[in-house]
Amino acid sequence: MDLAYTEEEEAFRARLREWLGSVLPGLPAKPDPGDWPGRRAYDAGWQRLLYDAGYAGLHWPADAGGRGATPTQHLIFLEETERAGAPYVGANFVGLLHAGPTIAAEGTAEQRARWLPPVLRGEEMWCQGFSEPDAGSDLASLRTRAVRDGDDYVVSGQKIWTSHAEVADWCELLVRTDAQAPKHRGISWLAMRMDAPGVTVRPLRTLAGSTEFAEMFLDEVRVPVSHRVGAENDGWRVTMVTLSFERGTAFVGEVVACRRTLDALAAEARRNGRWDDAVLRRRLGRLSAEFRALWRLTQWNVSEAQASGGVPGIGGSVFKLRYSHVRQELYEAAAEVLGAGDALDLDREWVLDRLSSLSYTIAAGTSQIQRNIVAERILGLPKGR
Amino acid sequence: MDLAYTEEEEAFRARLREWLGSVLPGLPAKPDPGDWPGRRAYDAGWQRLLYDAGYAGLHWPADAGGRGATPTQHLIFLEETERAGAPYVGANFVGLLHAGPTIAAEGTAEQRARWLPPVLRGEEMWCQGFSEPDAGSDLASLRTRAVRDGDDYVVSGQKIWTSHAEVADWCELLVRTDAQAPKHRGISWLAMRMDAPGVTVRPLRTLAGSTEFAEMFLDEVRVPVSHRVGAENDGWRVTMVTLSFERGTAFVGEVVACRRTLDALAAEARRNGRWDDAVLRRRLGRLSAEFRALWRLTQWNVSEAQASGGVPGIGGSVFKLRYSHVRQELYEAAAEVLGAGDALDLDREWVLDRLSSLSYTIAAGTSQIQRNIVAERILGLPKGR
Amino acid sequence: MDFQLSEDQRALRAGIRGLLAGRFDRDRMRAAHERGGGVDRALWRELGAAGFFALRLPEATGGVGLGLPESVLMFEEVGRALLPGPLAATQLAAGVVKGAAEGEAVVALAEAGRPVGHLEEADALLVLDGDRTRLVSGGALRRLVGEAQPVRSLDPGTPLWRVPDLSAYEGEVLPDGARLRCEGALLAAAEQLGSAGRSLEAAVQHAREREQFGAPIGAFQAVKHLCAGMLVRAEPARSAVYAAAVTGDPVEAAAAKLLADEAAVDNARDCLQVHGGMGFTWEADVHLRLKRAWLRSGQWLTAADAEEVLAAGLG
Amino acid sequence: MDFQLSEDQRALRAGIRGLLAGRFDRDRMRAAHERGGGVDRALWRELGAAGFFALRLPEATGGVGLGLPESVLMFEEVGRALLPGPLAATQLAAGVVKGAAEGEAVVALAEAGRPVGHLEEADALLVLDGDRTRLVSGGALRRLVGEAQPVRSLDPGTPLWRVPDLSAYEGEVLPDGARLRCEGALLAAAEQLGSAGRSLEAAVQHAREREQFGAPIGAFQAVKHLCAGMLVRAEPARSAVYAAAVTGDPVEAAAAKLLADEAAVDNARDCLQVHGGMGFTWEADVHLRLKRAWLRSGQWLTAADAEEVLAAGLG
Repeated sequence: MDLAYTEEEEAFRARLREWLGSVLPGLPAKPDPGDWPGRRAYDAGWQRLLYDAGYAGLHWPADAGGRGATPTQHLIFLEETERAGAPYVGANFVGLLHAGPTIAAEGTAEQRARWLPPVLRGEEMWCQGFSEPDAGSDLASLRTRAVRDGDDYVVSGQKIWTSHAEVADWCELLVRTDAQAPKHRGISWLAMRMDAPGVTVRPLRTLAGSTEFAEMFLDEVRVPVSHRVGAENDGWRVTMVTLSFERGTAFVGEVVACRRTLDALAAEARRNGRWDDAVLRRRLGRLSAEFRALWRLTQWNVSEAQASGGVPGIGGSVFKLRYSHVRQELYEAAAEVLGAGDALDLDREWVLDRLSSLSYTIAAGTSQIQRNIVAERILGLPKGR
Repeated sequence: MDLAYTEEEEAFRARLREWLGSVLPGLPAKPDPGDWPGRRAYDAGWQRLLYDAGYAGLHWPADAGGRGATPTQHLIFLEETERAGAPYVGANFVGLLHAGPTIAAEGTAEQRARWLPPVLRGEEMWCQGFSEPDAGSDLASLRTRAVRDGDDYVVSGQKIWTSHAEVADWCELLVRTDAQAPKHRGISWLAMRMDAPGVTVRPLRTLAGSTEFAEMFLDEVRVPVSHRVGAENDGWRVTMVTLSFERGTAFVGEVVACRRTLDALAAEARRNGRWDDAVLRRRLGRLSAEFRALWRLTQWNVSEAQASGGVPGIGGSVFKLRYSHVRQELYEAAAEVLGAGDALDLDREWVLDRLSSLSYTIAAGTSQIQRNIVAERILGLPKGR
Repeated sequence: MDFQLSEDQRALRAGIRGLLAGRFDRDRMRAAHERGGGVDRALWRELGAAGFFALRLPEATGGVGLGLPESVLMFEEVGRALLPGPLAATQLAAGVVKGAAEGEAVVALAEAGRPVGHLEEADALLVLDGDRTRLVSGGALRRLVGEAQPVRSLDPGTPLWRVPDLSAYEGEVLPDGARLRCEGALLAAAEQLGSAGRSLEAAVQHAREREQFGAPIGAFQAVKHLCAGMLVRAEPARSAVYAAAVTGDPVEAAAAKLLADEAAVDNARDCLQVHGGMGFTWEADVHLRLKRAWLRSGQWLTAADAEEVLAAGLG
Repeated sequence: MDFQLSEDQRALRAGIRGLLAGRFDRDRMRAAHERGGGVDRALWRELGAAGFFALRLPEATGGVGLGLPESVLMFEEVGRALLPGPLAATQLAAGVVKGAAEGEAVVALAEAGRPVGHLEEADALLVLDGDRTRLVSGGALRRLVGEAQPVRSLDPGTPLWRVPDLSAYEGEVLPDGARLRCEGALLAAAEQLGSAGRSLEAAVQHAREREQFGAPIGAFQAVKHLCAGMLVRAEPARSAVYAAAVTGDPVEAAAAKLLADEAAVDNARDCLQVHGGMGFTWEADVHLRLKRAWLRSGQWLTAADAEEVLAAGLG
């Protein structure tokens, strides 16, 4: 157990800090959330800067054009970029963190050459077409079907919770290619052009009033068979491969941000006098313990991934269960700090975050599903009931 | 909605108060918890006093020797006896509240004449032989078997959580009389003499260090067939009948006691200075809301039972779920009031209660089972999983 | 003792439920929230005509002559229907503010340090400011409105304004401020109760219908127990609210508000969780209930204040 | 950064676990608790011989020369085994109190306003009294013992005495009181962690084996999710404890104590719930863990104090 970073790691951090210090002041103003072309351009520009500085695809294997960084370096990268207030991965998210790694692991040489470099350079954006309204938590019960027609699949169905669909060039799509097979065995992974005829994107408004997500309607969209990654009907396994890139780093930036928010809440409470309320003050103290522990658990998971070579970690479920809950608690405490008045003002900091936080126990596997995973796969309790 | 009591109810209360005031000062000293014969004599004496004053079997139907009181009168009786510090029902519990009502409802005229009067007069005590170690929450999977041999059943098996087994004369026993039938259909209800050969009672020590409960081992105990109440293999239904006597009054005394405890906790906190701790003070305030609501919910359930004629109320599950949890909270708060030092002293008030409270979410149907009942029988969610 | 609803009370409840079903069904509820939750004056008048605001005024003065228990039953229904508007303040001001009893006037609630809902539409303002409870109207109200700043409201059903220091605005001081606060808290609690009940029903309905992994999700214990927990929250709160309405006791009212706030907020959150991703969409109604429940939790009597009131009553 | 245990650390942990399995198996653990939890001097000496108490003393002075992280790993194991005795105070006093390092002496912990565990067996007393941390022994200790009153202890593993005002008993003042308190809290947290882990294992084992309604109870989501919750409590606590041991930071130690206390107490309660009625018996071990967890929660640093320390570190 050694929580100190190695000289090499500290050197990596120092170089990164220096670079961030040099490049961030020159960034253009952040675009408005509703300005999709502006957001794409902004995210693309940032990715290009990362690429030019050698930080693009930091955690990708070198043979896929990445830097082959260790999980710890990746943790440092995420920590420092968050601390410095650098742009988020934004529209590059799916390309860099899901579709890209999948193609790197399972694609043919041609597929890798075609799709990976534009992702790293910020030239092509991807979105994800996995979730379906009727499938919900039972993702593998997806019904979007792909029927072979010559060299194409003809795809029809409906997807939901697709981020950045408005500006993506490609969509990593899960489709059912064998309706007779058991549900996990009849799925294929396709790369679909978002400008293909038959693709309709409709913004999906969340309870926070934003349209970060979209629904996607597919009406006889033709996707070349050559755009399938992996074997036909092997898409479920192909997709699971992506998870092996999860090296405990998924929430690094968020935990850093939460700790900063907690400090800001304490400062605000001291300012507006609510710090004198022992109930609130101790509640903030408790949250500090939680986020300190979550930061250490992150380091633990990263360290475990580094030691084991990045094998898929179901330990992520333990982290997510606690984190989702504590982050919701954070914004409940924020409402207390703001008081009964300001907590109702959407223009006050933290109020929209409180609304967004309601999704944490649902998105990417509800807490109920996560508890099943923890109980069955980690604790070895029998499946069932 | 009228929470005022009627003139008749108030008159009932006044008479009861007067009687309690006249009789309680003359009671003998409470026996030591370990002195079983003393406890039996004490409880029998109290029951005899009730009998002579006309309060025995208050809620029993008149044709069973009871007073046919309304649920509201029963509530008043329980409230006033608790307030006055009168003895608990003690060793008369099973006779008055389970076995007796079952015999009253399902027994033959001879069985009623044989068993009910001695219960009302405090002359015979009953205990309950339902639970089994291997059955647990799945009560109907009980395995104690009764084999017919002439005019007797020969009973062998093991029972657990039997209160007052040391001093009981009779045991209401559930046994399996048909091993082939579905589990609820092969059970019979027997009245077993506790001094019958083959009955062995062993005290069961709880985590509170007390031996309120016992295990009971049955080794070829002969029980006359004439001691079966209801038809053979109809014991499950016969037993469920007892529940129809539950008219929302089960926890009246306990809720009154909890409110008194809460007041005492506040007084102690004011005395020892912990009242200045806003976290603790507000916690006690919240508990006050909880117990006030539980008292009102009790009145609601009683009122409902009175209006509907005492049909079995699954509303009791809602009450029990909340009450179990809140009563545990009460003793956690008590530990805070006592402080890190005194909360470790078994001779301090509330410390043993804290230990006993750990059973509330388990005994008489775990909270998990109760939630199933609420979800399936009240909310109509599908059985299953 | 009879805690059952009387025939008249049941009829009253059926009446308001029927009125709301006809005049404020889901489509109208959604439309009201999409346009920012302003008061629908026509519906307000209809409620007035049905006796909603005059419910507790003596019959001699044109009121319905009923009591707080009946008010609480009515407010539970408007809470269930998610009707926007300062209903509690207006009912409390009926008989004092001209037109309030008839549904001609809208009386909004203003509390120190909090934004005011429906300010621009208000014909009068019930101001709770320290221990002085007063009605601000006419010129003072116009002056106050002129100095108020609109707030981008968390609750799409309640337009909010940030107002300057309330102490600068005089008005008719009401003699029974403590009673008004207690009753306001109780009526708000009743609305919370209605909301909590509706969230439970919506969750149960969804759990019965939505299939995942080859079964209705309500067949899974995790979902089943969430729903059971919602009922276990709502029922004690209901007993507390009804009882406080009968006794009018301020400590009981504090208990009622505390438990009803919690039931409304937590039931909405659990309802959202049962709905999964769909619960997170704007299309689902549950967020509207959650936001209103948050709003009402901060009105009349907060949890912290209620706990202190209850603690003071102990020992 | 490497948060993994080193080979040496794993070996150390395996060593103490093996020692405890051989010398303090379940039968001996139960026997120790049945006789009131006094310190087993022979086992205490064996621990001493194995380097348990001298673990962090420099090798030059006969110690093992290891650090707080290794101590924490060892304490997690004694916590898991539910070994009675003032282990933390004795290790902290090693090198100061004669014989403590070797397991010849027992050093008990005395905190103002709380009963003292193992007082009668103590060769010295580590007194935390306001800001003065000192060692009381010899005549002063005998005088204190003479005036102490036995308490009927909630924890069958820890005999307790009520003591008079500690300020009346002088002793050797230790210069690094703040460090000792921080480390004591951390070692207690490590014991809590071991207890939390053991409760989880016991619950999972029972859930796998116990059948109800035709299936192992662990197949039901209600039980499954209780168990999952226990792991979700234990793992962040573990990270916090290990990290605080590495950094020695007092605010991190406060976080570790807070979370580990909670994990030990709540996991014991959930373990009891999973065991149902059998968990409520004296025969089951879980109540022993719960009672010890309650005891330790009140030692070194309480939740209220930890939360204040953490709050003070914010902003």
